Amino acid sequence: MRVTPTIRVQAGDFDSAREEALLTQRRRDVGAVVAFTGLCRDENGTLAALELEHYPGMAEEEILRFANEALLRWRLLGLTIIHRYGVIRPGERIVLVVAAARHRGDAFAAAEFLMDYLKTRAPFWKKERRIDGSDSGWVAAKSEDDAAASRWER
Amino acid sequence: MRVTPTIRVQAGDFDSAREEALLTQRRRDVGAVVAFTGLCRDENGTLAALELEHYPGMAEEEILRFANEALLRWRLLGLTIIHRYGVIRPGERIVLVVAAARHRGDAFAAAEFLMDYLKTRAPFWKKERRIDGSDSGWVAAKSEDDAAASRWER
Amino acid sequence: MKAIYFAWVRERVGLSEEEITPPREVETVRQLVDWLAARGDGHAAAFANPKTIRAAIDKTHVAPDAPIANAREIAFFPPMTGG
Amino acid sequence: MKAIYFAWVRERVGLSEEEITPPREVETVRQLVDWLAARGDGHAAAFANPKTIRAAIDKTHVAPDAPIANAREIAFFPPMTGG
Repeated sequence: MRVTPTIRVQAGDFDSAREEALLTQRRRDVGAVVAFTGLCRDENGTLAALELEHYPGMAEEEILRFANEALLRWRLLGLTIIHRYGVIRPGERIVLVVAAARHRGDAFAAAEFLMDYLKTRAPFWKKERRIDGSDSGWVAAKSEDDAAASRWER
Repeated sequence: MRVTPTIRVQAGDFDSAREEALLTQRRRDVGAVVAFTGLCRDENGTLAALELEHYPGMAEEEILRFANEALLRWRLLGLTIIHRYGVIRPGERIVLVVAAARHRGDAFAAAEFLMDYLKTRAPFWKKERRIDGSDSGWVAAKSEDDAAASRWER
Repeated sequence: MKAIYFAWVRERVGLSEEEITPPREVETVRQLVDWLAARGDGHAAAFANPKTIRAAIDKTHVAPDAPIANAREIAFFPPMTGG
Repeated sequence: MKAIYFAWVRERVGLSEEEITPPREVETVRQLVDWLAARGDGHAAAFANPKTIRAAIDKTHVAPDAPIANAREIAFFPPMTGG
């Protein structure tokens, strides 16, 4: 049975429990669900908010491309990816990946693969706004994120 | 800051969203949360329920041992493990592992490590009860689970 | 010391737990398994294939050559199938 | 064709998007970057280091040597920092 991934790019928050329930309810074949939530972090207490810019249209298309790649590589029974844009404050959710499968290995691998690709290939850009009103500029891409994504190349 | 894992072995169900919220609320340093849920699966429609037997006392101690090992190996900010026992029907939840960290790699690795160890080292045993009333016996340990757990040895 | 049994070991032995007093020459987990297997038909069935039996002393996994001298509680069970 | 800009490329150019009509000899993404850089100070600042610029044609990532002949929309942006 072909799995259709659910993909949403939205300004508002999401409800992880509801998304997980939608993937598992009324079925008896799901044995493993991995839900990854990425949050806005502020370690030194100076961040007021992230401003997440995205490329409308391409963001959804690119995420769908990764999702379909994940469905080819692993045996999944359900897949949901939600990525927010706009102003996001410390402690708030940014991204959700939920992978449902018979077996845990597929769910873990697919969720980790998707996060590595979202970090490096989905057209989103983060700008940091400081609490003193200054803008500390655009977050630079990290070489460790590129390395993480390149693990999956083949 | 030392992280104290939350470990519960219980007959009743759990609320993953609540457990996740407890690990992230009122803090700004968590960037990644991985929540693994294991469910009772029934692929051919003949399973009435699993009966999960456990070794009271040892189950909690053994899970705490793995949890502390995970806290040594990865940089975690929070860790919750809940394992149910008793009668569990298809579609119902069996186990929850939630790992919170600054970075996603730590959260993914810790959750996967803990699941591999729970499968092979935590004193729980599953018996299958069929819908025709028969009892198809105790679930056999799988060599692929042993292989998964042995990945983490060092 | 107390012997406790889980899963099919418990079902075959026919008991959840029992008090045992093995003789002094029974020194290791492996020797205790052989000694228990001789207690009756149920025990014999449970311990027929010692390779499939795991043991814990005072709630900690132990190997077959572990000494039992100071054990208060020794548990026998099949390979675990949690998670 | 339409050129659209994101993040600091947009800020430096000073525009979110613009209609452009590059001459026929501008055949690849790399050549278009050089052509755009000559449009003014903002463009020059945005495209000063072409290695840090990524491009997409009609919402698909492309390499610097990709042909632009059939593009309707070409986007320029820094390396992505989503997730």
